[in-house]
Amino acid sequence: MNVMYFAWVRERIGVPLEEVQTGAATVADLVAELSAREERYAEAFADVTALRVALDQELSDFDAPLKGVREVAFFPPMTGG
Amino acid sequence: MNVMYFAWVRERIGVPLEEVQTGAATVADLVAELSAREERYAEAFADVTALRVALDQELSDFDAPLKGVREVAFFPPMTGG
Amino acid sequence: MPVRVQEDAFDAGAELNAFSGGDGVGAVVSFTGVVRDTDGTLAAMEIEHYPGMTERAIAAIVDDAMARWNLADVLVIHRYGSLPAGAPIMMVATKSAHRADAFAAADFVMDYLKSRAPFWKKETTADGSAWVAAKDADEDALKRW
Amino acid sequence: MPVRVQEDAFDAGAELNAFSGGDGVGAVVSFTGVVRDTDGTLAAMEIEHYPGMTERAIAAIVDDAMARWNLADVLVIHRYGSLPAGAPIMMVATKSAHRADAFAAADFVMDYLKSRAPFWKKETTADGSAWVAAKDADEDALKRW
Repeated sequence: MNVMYFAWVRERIGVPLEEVQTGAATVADLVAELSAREERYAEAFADVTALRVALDQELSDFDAPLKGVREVAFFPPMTGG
Repeated sequence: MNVMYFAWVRERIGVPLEEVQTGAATVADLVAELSAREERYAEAFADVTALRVALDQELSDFDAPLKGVREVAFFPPMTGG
Repeated sequence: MPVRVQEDAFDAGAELNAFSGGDGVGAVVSFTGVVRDTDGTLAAMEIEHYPGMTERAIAAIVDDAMARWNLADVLVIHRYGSLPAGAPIMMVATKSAHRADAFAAADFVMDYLKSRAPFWKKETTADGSAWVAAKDADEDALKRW
Repeated sequence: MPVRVQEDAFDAGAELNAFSGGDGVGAVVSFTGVVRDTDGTLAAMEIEHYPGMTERAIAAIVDDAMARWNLADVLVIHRYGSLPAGAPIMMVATKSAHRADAFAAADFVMDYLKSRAPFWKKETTADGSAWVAAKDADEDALKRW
């Protein structure tokens, strides 16, 4: 699946978008898997309460299942307007 | 004092402005005096709850004293905006 | 705090742009009131006002808004005379560091202009002319503040 | 329901005028958000967004507003990229037969754009760059609706 990062999450992880091969069942599982992989992920995901997640461009939450999802995005709370 | 009329009050009384010589103590007294004078005033002032009054360009009420007042205006509720 | 009571038409967009600048301003809210032709029969709207009192009443409303909210400025333009359907009648604009102040102040100024500034509207249709009646809802709206 | 997400600047006054007409419209409300330079030190603001999700999120907010209030139309323009202090960031406009609907809907759309449309602001000053933190008050504002 495609995983996207925005704002300071993108800066910490160092890429805006990457393709990730994973069997993670939920968003939280994906976060744990990435955090175990490299320190830059562990840092970015250290406090998930400071993060938001979108699945296929709809706001979702960290308990949500990933089955059938093609695009996951992680970002801080939005500051539009 | 100068007495002014606006909107349908002006139309019923037939003039926008007139100088009135009166000893009326209050707005209500002035209304009674004018209404006794001619039918067109009596008609315009038939229901004072449908009217507003301004004394020297400030909204006031029918109990207000006229002492020192130079300009009295009668009109229906405002419909600006 | 520019306040203009005028017979001439005005350009709401140009007024908005001219009003919008300023240090520390982050939010600009505008309201434009337009002559509404609900069922396609309105021939004209005539607006009467009380020169002198109009300007005093609007200035008092604007002063009240400036005291209640943190505003950089308030603009009020209100026309009188004969206006065709679709013409802008009036506009209010507010600017502030923060959007909540700009919104609340514009809403407040509009509520007070409706019921406390001495304007009266008369509508002319094919059936004749009639003064627009004040709505109880407009008077009730003042209780929000 | 025009929605534009663009890098280019826009002319808020011209947009307001182009949006304002229409049968039965009596009230037009606009909000313009401007890059605010509180203490004269802001060099630039950078706005990042999530192409695709941005348009979907704004369309959902506008649809919600159209369902809640009696509106003739809603306009949303939001910029991304690098913006200087004083530049318009975004605007929302609503039009309706009645002012209460136009005001409430513009206020609602702004509240939701702040917290539910995927934009992120980064401010650059002489001291460096920092992402603007979301405010609890912005999230709390959604509970009003």
